[in-house]
Amino acid sequence: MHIAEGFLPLTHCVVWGLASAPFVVHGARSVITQAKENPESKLLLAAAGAFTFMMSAIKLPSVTGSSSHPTGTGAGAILFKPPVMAFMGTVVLVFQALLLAHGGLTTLGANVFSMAIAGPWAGYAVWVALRGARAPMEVSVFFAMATANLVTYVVTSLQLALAYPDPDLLGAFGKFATVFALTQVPLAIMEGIVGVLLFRFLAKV
Amino acid sequence: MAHLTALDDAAWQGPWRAVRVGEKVVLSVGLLVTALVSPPWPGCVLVAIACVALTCGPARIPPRTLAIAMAPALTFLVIGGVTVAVVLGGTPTPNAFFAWGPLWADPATVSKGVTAFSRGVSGTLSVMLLATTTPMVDLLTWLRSLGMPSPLVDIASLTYRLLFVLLSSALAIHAAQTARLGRISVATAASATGSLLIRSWAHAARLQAGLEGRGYTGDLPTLPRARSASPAFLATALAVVGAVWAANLAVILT
Amino acid sequence: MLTARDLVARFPGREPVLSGASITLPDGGRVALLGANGCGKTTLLRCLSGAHRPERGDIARDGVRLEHGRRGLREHRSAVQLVLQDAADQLFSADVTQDVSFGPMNLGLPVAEVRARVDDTLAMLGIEHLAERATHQLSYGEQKKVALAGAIAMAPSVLLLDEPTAGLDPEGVAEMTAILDRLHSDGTSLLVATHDVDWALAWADAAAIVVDGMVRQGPVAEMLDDQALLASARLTPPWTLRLAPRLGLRGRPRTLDEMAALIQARLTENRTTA
Amino acid sequence: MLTARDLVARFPGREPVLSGASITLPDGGRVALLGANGCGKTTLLRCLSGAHRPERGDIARDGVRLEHGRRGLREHRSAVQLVLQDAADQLFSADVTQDVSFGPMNLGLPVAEVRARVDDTLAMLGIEHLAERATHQLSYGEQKKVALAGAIAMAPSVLLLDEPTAGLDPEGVAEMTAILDRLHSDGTSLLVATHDVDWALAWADAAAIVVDGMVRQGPVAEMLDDQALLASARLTPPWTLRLAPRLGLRGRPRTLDEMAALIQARLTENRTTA
Repeated sequence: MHIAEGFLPLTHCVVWGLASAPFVVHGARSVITQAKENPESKLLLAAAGAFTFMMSAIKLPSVTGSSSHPTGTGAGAILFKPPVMAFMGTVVLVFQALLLAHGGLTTLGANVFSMAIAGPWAGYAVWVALRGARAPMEVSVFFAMATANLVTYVVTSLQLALAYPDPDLLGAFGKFATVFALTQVPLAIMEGIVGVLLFRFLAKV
Repeated sequence: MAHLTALDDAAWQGPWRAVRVGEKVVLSVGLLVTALVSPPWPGCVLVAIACVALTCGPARIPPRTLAIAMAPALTFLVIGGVTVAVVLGGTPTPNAFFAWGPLWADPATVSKGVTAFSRGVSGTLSVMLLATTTPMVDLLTWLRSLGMPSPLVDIASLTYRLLFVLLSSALAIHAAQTARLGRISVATAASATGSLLIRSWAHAARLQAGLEGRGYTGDLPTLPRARSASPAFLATALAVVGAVWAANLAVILT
Repeated sequence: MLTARDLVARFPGREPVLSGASITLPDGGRVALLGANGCGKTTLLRCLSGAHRPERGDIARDGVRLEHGRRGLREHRSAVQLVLQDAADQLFSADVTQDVSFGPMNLGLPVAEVRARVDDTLAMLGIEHLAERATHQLSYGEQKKVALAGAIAMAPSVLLLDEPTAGLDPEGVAEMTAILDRLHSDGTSLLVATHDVDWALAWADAAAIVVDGMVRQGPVAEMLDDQALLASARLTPPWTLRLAPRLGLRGRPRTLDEMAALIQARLTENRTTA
Repeated sequence: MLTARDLVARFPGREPVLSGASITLPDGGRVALLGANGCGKTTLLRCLSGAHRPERGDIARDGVRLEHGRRGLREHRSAVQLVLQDAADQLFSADVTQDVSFGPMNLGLPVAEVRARVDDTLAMLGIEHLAERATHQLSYGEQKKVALAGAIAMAPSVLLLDEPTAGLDPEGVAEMTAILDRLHSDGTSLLVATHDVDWALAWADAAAIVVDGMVRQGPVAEMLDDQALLASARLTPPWTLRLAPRLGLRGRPRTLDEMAALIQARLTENRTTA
């Protein structure tokens, strides 16, 4: 779920941009270091980015009539670590904004924060915690991916509520969360299952 | 998945590809910022009109392409706009239009919803003006010339290139699954995702080998593209943005 | 019998690739589909398989028109299978057995039967040893066979193949030809797109040539001897049909053996008449 | 002159693909590299280009041994270029001009010269109209030409090509052959891997055949007429060299014209001697 172009007031765009910037710059720095040390990493990162983008072309069973698709940031965080996802997620969001009119440029900061920072970090934290607790790989994957998806959606709802806090922040948050929950919650669960099957697939090959 | 390439196809073909990226960015971002700070009338409406007129007029983008591009954004904007306009909880104001249980709306909230919706539409149209006339490669080359570090531009360029390789794989996987009577399910999505991931790795490895054969040692320098400046384009861009501001001011002052 | 009548097909925003193409694949037929790169061969195959919905025109199997609804497509696909040129794009499961079993499972067959079908198909193609292998580790020729196995396991009555021999070495071509002959003798109708006119002449009964978005169809030797048609299709005749007229020989030799026999006959004839 | 001596090469954890392969590409030579699928043709090309470092054996250009350090490789690659079979593996840039310019830019040439080289190369291949086009929108044949342009723009003295004619229609093959002829007349040495023995016989001076990880090299007509060698390499002789002995003809006709002339001569001879 990305916030469309023009939907956030200018001040919010700036604030979310500033909030995301350190993470993206940090991610970009580590990407540059990796690329210098190892020329192959450029191609691998590009493949990761293209793959994350293409996740939006994978069709899932329809939830609300229209077909939905996974966000893939949870898998990305597990496979490539959150800092890299902060940068690659930004690239993917720019591509989605310009190639698919999905998201936007002024809302980029907000969308990066929810999808490329909050989601991956939360998913990764769950992954590390569950693996640390010796949970089975499949359980860890399921919760990591579902969490990444859900946290993205919760943060987006919060961003919308902050922009349009009627009658108050909590009420607005509940409202936005409810409206988008219809599609997002089943999607998060499905993404968790896809993740489990995906890692099973990868374990085989 | 036709919409996946509709914008990109248009961007490569239109006559505005010959215009300098910086000039198109001035026009597009000028309109975008204008939309974001304007009231629905006249600012947002004028921005929207200007964008559609420019995109389908001089930039010669088929209206159908623009419509395909706008469809998903409009879905979000309609749902989002209505959600902003309708309040959940709190106490309905005396001049509320209706109050159904915890739901209500009054002129102030409806105005917020309409503003968010119209800024969304005109803002998206402003970005589409850039997106339908400028291929990603031109934007990335422009960013490189503005000082964006080369490794980052390289990675973004390679991502763009691999996107289309993977897109054709994704289409083929989908076709192969449906040909053998596969239905869209969590299982087919997972195996499609898995094979796509394997393919993206394999392709990256092959491209790496191909590039090494061409002398790749870490940098991907390519010929910078020279496009001549067009003062007329820039002047028109500023005039269009200026006209919207003038109309805004005129309405506010009266 | 699979027929297409007056198909018009295009990619969004482009000129039509097919503009009134008609083709007939008789039961048990072996038809070679020929034409230059980009002429629309693949699009025609995709239309016939139900993967691409033509803008206009009808596709019919045994006289029943294909409806592009869920049900119509399902029925069509259980009888008509398409094997793409790039096999790698067609394999989407982690291992070979899984991939080949995908279609039969979707047909709703009992597990035991699916297992039997997979085993039979792999055996028929001589690739039992690949059953447990990961799809992405297969060689090019192996991938081609596994992709074909995935289609054959559906037990289709019609098989559409896009360039099944492309990129294979002579031995690989011979193996693929033997597999096609086996399918033919089992009664499967085969429509094979190819660039190899020599192979088409030796193997097919009929040729369908795509020119300017339309299809011209007829007996293979006759079609491949039609200079004007081939020129407009940007094709070159097979070597046997180029050599024979150069030597003033009548007849349309389809293979090296037939060619040799024809020349031998002329040599003997010369000797006796002289 | 580019030579390889006793190359041993393998992929990690596998049997060696090359086990003592030697090959010589003389200056201005046209050598066809033949062999079954998976025999090691591509690996040999990759070794020769410096992309794959052989386990053992030497590669030398004009008598100077290739060192696999950064500098040695850089020098080698400015003279020796490899064009892969699948152009998509080689094209990395979003548009054609950018892609073709990569090699010359990487050589450190001034921008004006790079621009001139790109223009010249595109003109030579007859694809100026593609200069501003998106790589991903090119047809298969166009991609092949652009990948070739990327190599030619480096102005290499040696060009290694993997299956340049594969998947092309007859007109595309003719165009590609004309380009190779042009490069040959400009003095470029060409080593071309191919499955098409007929094409190899008509085009090349010499053939190098990969059998069991080794290379047998010699004049093309002689090599392709060596039944035992071809059988061990799992190859079939060209049709001209299969037809001639069947008719009891001496000589090794390399093209349809030569074949026709040979048979005509025999027919006339028959008439006069009889």
